[in-house]
Amino acid sequence: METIQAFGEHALGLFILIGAIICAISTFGLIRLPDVYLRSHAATKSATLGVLIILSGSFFYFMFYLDHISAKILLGIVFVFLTSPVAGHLNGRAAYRTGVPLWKESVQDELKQVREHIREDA
Amino acid sequence: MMDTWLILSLAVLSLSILGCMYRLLKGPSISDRIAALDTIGIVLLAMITIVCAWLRTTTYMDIVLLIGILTFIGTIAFARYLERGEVL
Amino acid sequence: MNNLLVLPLLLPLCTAVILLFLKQYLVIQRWVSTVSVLMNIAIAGIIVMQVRSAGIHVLHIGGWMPPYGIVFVADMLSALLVLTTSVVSAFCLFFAFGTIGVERERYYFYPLFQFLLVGIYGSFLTGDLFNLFVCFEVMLISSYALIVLGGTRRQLRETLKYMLINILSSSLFVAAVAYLYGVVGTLNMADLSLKVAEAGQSGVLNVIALLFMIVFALKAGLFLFFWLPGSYSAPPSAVAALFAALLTKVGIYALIRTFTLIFHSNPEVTHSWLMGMAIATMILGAIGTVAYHDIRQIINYNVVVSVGLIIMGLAVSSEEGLEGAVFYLMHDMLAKALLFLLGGLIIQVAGTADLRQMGGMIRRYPLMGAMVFITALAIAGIPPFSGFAGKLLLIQAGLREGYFGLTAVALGSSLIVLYSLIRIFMQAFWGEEKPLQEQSPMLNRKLIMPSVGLSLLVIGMGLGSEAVYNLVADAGSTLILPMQYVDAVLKE
Amino acid sequence: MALQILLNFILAFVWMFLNNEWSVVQFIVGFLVGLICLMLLRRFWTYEFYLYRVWALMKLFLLFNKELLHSSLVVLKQILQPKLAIQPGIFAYETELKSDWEITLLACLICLTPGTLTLDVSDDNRTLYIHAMDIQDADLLSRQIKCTFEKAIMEVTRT
Amino acid sequence: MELYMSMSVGVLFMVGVYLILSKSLLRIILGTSLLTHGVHLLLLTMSRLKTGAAPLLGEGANSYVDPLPQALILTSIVISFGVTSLFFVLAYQAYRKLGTDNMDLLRGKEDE
Amino acid sequence: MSLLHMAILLPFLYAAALTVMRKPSLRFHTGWIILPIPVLLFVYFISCMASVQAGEELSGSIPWIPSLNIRFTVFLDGLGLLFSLLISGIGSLVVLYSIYYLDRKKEALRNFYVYLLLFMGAMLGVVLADNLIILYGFWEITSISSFLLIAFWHNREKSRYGALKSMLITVLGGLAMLAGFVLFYIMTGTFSLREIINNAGSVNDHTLFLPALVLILLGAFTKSAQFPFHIWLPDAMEAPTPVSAYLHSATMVKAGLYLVARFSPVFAGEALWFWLISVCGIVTLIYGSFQALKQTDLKAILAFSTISQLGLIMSLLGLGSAAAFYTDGSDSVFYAKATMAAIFHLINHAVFKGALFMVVGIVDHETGTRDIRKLGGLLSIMPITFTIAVIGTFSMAGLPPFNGFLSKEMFFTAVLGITELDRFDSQTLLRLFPVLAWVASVFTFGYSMMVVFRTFTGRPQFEQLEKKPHEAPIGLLLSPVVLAALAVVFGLFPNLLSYTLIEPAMAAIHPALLLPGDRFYVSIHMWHGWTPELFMTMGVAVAGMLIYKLHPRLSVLHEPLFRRVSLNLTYDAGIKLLHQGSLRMTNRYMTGSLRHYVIYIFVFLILSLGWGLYHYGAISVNMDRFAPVSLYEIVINLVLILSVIAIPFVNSRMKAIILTGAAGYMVTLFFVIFRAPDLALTQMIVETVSVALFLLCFYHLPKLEKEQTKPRTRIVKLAISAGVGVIMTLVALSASGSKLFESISDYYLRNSYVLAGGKNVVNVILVDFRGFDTMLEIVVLGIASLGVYALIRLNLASDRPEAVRKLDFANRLNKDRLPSNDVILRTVSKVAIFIILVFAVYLFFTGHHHPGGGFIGALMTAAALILLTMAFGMATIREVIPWDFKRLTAVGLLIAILTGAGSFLFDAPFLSHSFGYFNLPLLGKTELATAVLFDLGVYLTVIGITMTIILTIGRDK
Ligand code: NA
Ligand code: NA
Repeated sequence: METIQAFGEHALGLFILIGAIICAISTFGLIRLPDVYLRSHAATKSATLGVLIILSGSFFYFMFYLDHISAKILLGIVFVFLTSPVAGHLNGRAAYRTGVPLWKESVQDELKQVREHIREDA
Repeated sequence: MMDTWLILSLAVLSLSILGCMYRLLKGPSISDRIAALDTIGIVLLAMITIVCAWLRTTTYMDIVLLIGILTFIGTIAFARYLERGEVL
Repeated sequence: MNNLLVLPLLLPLCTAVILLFLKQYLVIQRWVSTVSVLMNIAIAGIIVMQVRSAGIHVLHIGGWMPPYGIVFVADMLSALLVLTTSVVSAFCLFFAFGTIGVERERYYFYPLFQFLLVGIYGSFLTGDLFNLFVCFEVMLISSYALIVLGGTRRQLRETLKYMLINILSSSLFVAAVAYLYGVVGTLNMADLSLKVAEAGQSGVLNVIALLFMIVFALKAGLFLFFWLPGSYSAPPSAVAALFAALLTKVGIYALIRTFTLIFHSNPEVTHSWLMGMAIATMILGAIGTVAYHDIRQIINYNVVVSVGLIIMGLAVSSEEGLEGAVFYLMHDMLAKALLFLLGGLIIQVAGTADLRQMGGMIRRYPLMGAMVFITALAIAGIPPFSGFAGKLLLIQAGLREGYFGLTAVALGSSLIVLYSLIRIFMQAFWGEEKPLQEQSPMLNRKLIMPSVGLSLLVIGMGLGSEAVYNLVADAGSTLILPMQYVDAVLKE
Repeated sequence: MALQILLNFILAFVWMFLNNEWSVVQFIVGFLVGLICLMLLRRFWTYEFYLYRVWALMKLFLLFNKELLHSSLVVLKQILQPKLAIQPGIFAYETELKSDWEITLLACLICLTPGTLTLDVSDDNRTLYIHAMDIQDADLLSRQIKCTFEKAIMEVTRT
Repeated sequence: MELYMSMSVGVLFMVGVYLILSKSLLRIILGTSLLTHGVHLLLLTMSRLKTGAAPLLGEGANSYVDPLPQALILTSIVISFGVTSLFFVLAYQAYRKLGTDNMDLLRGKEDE
Repeated sequence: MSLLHMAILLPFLYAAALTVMRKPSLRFHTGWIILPIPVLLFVYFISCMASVQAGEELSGSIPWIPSLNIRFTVFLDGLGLLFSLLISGIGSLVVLYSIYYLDRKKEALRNFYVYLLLFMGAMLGVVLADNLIILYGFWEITSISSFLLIAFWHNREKSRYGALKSMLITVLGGLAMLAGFVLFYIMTGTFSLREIINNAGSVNDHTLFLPALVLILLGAFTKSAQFPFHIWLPDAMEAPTPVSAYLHSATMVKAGLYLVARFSPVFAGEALWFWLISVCGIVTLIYGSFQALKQTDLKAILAFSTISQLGLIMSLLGLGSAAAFYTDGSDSVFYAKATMAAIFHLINHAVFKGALFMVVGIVDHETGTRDIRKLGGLLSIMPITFTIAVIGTFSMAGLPPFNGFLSKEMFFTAVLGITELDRFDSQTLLRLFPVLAWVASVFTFGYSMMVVFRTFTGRPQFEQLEKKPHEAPIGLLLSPVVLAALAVVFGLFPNLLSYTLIEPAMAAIHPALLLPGDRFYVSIHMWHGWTPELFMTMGVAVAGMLIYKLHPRLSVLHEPLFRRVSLNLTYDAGIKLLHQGSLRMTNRYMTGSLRHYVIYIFVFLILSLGWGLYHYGAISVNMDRFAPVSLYEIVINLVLILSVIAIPFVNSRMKAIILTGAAGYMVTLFFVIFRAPDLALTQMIVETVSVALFLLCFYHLPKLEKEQTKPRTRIVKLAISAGVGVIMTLVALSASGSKLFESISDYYLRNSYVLAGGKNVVNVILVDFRGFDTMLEIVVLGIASLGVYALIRLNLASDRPEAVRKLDFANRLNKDRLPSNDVILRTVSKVAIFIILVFAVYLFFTGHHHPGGGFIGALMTAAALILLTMAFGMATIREVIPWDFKRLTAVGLLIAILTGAGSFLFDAPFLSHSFGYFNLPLLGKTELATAVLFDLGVYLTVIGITMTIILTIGRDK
């Protein structure tokens, strides 16, 4: 029983560490990638994944080892799930609308013509 | 032994906050900074969760949710301000 | 337990909140404000009478015994200042009715006015050091709002400076409270007094005392008065009068309170600093009063001079000196309010604040001229007006304790003050008549009545100095023996 | 559907009332009892049993998790590669989804999966403009989305 | 720990003051907020640091940290928040109307 | 209240009545209703004469501030009577004269008489007061009424100048005198003149005695226009002539003499007293008489003549004080004769100078000029005036048979006598007295002749005059005639005054020389035989005539005495310096620059605290009780320090704000580490909101410029900030190292649950133990929101800004402003809002036992509302929540206040809370506490405030 418990703890610890590492890698992307849209991919979403992993790891740790079902962590997970895409969407849109250019090696931009079209109409 | 994992994770997360700080300060566009800020918020949220596990208390769990909410609202506000020049 | 003590604060607080509901009903706002200030005079009067007959009164707010809860304490000093404040505020309010303008009225002038009073009364009555900070903040933030209300360029500019300096001093205040708490572990002023005395006010406690001195000196305009002349010339005169009469006085009160109650064991340190600052204040203030042709500047520097004069009494720290300080403090609240109201009237009538562009107003406004003249005499301490007894006590104290230089400066500054104010009278009221903005032969009675009332008070307080002095002597004897205060608060 | 859920809740309360015991355990028991009753009589209702929807939702969730994991790995790999071998770009994606909830769900899922980001939505809610990290073949991407997310969403929201 | 905290407080004060001595209103305001942080940390330092659990009696700890400074800091935070908001808005209006954020240009002699 | 009080107060009351009265009708001259007052007073004082002569003393007392030993005590002795008669007598004549002098149609008569009455009452007060403070008070009022009277024609620049000058100098003296009085009070414990005099000699060895003497003399000298304080008197001649006659020759200027006489019993016998008075008097005498010779304006001549005569009397008083050097009766009496001369001349001077002023007034009135170069030959037209002038001037010159002759003779006797004084080594100096006295008398003779002969004889030059001269009307002549007659009468029958006035006055000045019940036997005679004095007088006449004759040719008389430095120039330069110097000095440090002010403040802080730390050896760092440190704490510390230090170096606005925010979040981390969850929560929200507000308010500011500062400035900045940092650190270390007492906080930990029913001690302190702080704290927030609202909404139109900067950030970046489809945001918000709201309510309710509470709950609620507004727009929020958030603030405040005031109903102290456990349906055993109600108030208030601020800022476009 104790071995299982110890193993479980190690597993959870590793799980959490993996989450942290995913976060770290995404941050690396945040530094490395060339334009704001790409960075957005890396950062926001990959980080989200990492954080979700960490949160669930902690949740299970609390549940199994501290005998506490933390509704707040669950709520946190739901909230992050719910909100981070919206944040990413709005930020990307704002970037695009304020004229932040795409990376020079981007291959296509179908939004550009549409917006110009709308502008002419307006 | 759990503590070792947790502290290790904390260290890794601190590194990623540093990375975000770099982007935050560097820019160049405001959207970049907003993205970085958003990421910082989320990583911070994770860190506090880990701290809670480490201290074996749920006292600071409220902060986790709080950071989530603030990050969300903050990002939206900045994005809207950027796009329209006004928030409300 | 005596809930009466919280009423001076509670009444304006409730009034302010009620006024918030009456945004559009200006007439009702005025009436409610009037009733409130009048009631507060009555309450303050009752408090003074009770303190006179039964000694120091204490209220344990929330029923928590000191030093754990917050207490309100009315000794004679507090009671008198509350009374004077209530009177002065009433006159400033009446003056505001006629001058402040519908726009400002609609944008919460009256609630802000009442909130300011909340802070002031709280500062006078609280017996808890941190609560004093909170009350200060209530007062300050109301003053920020009042000073900038209207949003003219001058107001914006000066409020920036005023606010910044006050934010600085508030930070230092909290820092000082922190230090003191770190050393003695309590916040109740009576308890602090006991513990500081027990520790012999040595070492770091003296440094903390100096920090408190700086904090309150900033608020009082003692030596560190640089913010004052600019700020007080920005708002409309009803507000400026309120500020001049009350705000610096709260700082002075805090100085008196802390240095007679908490840091009194080592007077040669703190009090010699205070004395130096008082001298510098009087000299610099007096110089300022004659430097400008702008009425506002002249009267602003007059505020500065009187701060030095009052602190002189504290610095001498004999019973006579403290009595003088308290007496002059009360006088100064009335007289400065009057001076600022009159200054406001002059500026309004002349359409300028520049003395060089005024003249001959005595023909149309003889009553105003007479009041300006009387105010000048009262402020310079000429008998039989209100300033005299206080000044006499201060001089007596200074000479008796052997501070001849200090006394000479005090006397010299009062000559310069007289000169500066008489200059206003001469240049504005005498000489060739110059074009006025207001062409009405008699000023609106609404405008002039508050000044008349205050003038009568200034005269009355002078003639009735004996009655006032009896109260002041009570205050002085409590201040010189802080154990009375401590016993009243801590022993129940 | 909402009616079914509501009824299920009412049944749970009735159960507690009958047992005269107000506790979480009794509530869960009551809820399950009601659920079973509803399931048994599911043909009685004009539209389908709500558990189907719940099941579809679960499927969507699993699908999403799979995609999330998969594309995360892809993106992480890209980041860690010494040389960036990507061709980013924006493409328009026509959706058949109609309601606000559907569109939002789709957009969020697209956002959440690394590699794609909903940049804008057209005013008529029919076109999503998606920024993709690697846009070798825009049509292929569109088809992928259509087959995975859009289908799963439709299973949840439509009969 | 008190040593390090005191040093942090000192640094906060130092930089705060340095910023307040700037010309730009923005720097000045940032300076005040650093000062406020410094003061709050100071208050915290003056309580007995880390001598027990958080002052939540439900946790059932043996000893708790001094709750009073926390309450004071909280009050102070809230108050500075109010003051700061007003100050921001004031600065914003001042800039709009006066056309500069350079405090050296706002000496007030120009329109007298 | 005695009759004496009545006498003093009567003029004041009358003046007050006059002020309040309707404007007196123009049909008769206001003077007529004034005249009865001085006459009545005169009669009253005459009636007192007999009893005073008999050695009785009238007195009375009214308490004013008895606790400070200030009683309105008055007494009438010989000296007082003498002055009272002068005041009321000359006063009557002056009022009579003024009725004809001042035009009832053109002048502001009411003001004139009010001032005159004020003066009269005050002057009576001065000479009758027993209490020094009362004396001082009346003294100042005489200065003030003199100020008002001099500037009666305030349109004239010179009137105002003269008025101000006289007031400054006399008030300066008054203040010195006050200080002297207070010194006496400190020495003797009384303000009563009579007590001080009765105990004369008891304090002579006191260190304060001589300072008091000098200070009191300063008062006397300024008032009596003694050199070098005389400069105000000539300028005071801008006053209407009746005023000059009354105040500036007969009465007010003699107040100084009165003071010296009054204090003689106390100070006589002090060498300093003798020398100061005698020398100052004699210098003034000769200086004044010489200056008088140089004047061309009749009034100016009289002014300098007055100065010199005042000097004469002053020196006589000084010489008379020599009597106190001797205990032996005969020697004493010998020197006391000088005092007798002083008193006699004081009366005489009042009489003839009064007459002369009136004459000059008549000349001025009738010819329109007072310039003797334009006058001449008026004798034929104005014979009566001429006669009066002759009597006056001859009396002034000391010619028999007029009263001036007698007192001048007595003066010579005194100066000759003083040479015999053997008390001092400086015999030479004493021998100078007769010489100077004789020279001055020569000058006096000279200008006296000028006054009368230059005006009335010689070649008439009427064509140079503004109007055609006539003899004055009888009314105008009445008063001078009376005075001239008195000059003759007193000359012929001087002993009329001896018994009635001079003896009692001398008794008051030299009480020590008299045995009880005794009196001075004063007898003044015209003929003493061929004495040295007589020869001196003859010499004066000869030399004086010579001067008069040679006057036009004596060039020295037409040059300024000192070309470069004159006292007037000094005064003017002084005033100018006062203004310019103070302006320059004040402008130097009051720069209006916030930075400078802050520098002053911090330099002061560094100096004083640094001094304190050093001086008290307060730097005692006791690290024993410090908490242990762990690595991660050091890391956080480092991060905090680094991010803070970086702020001044960045030159982008954004970076600076972000770094500051980072510092704030580090502080939050500290709160977590140091077990302060509530603080962490609050700081987190507040920091976020602050950063957001920062960005919102500062985004439109111009690019943060690199501060262009000179290296010197930077070093100063650095030094100051480093100083502050070091000081704050040192104090913190010594404070935490020297904890002297246990903190009171154990009480809260022990009682929070037991007495206040809450487990979150911080929250319990906030809502209960120190709930009052919290109540005021939300008041602060409420005011802030009002302030923000008013600041943004109220812009008085009178102040149109020229440099309004548009918030055109959006235009700058997003030119198209195309509509956007917010479907995603809206849909998600529908869920998120409710999650946040529920969380907010949870935080609110859990606050009493767990981290949270009204403030945090409210901020969360506001966050939800903001999200709502952002997603769905202003219109929606107005629809969803139709109330005014400012009202919500008010409601919240009201709830908090009423919860507190509710304890009034139970007769408990304000803000007393109670709590209890109740069995509620569904919820079971539940704790209900009024503290929660209070917290609800906080909650609502904070929502209202936050929303007000945010919506106000948000709508400001
Ligand atoms: Na003028
Ligand atoms: Na003028």
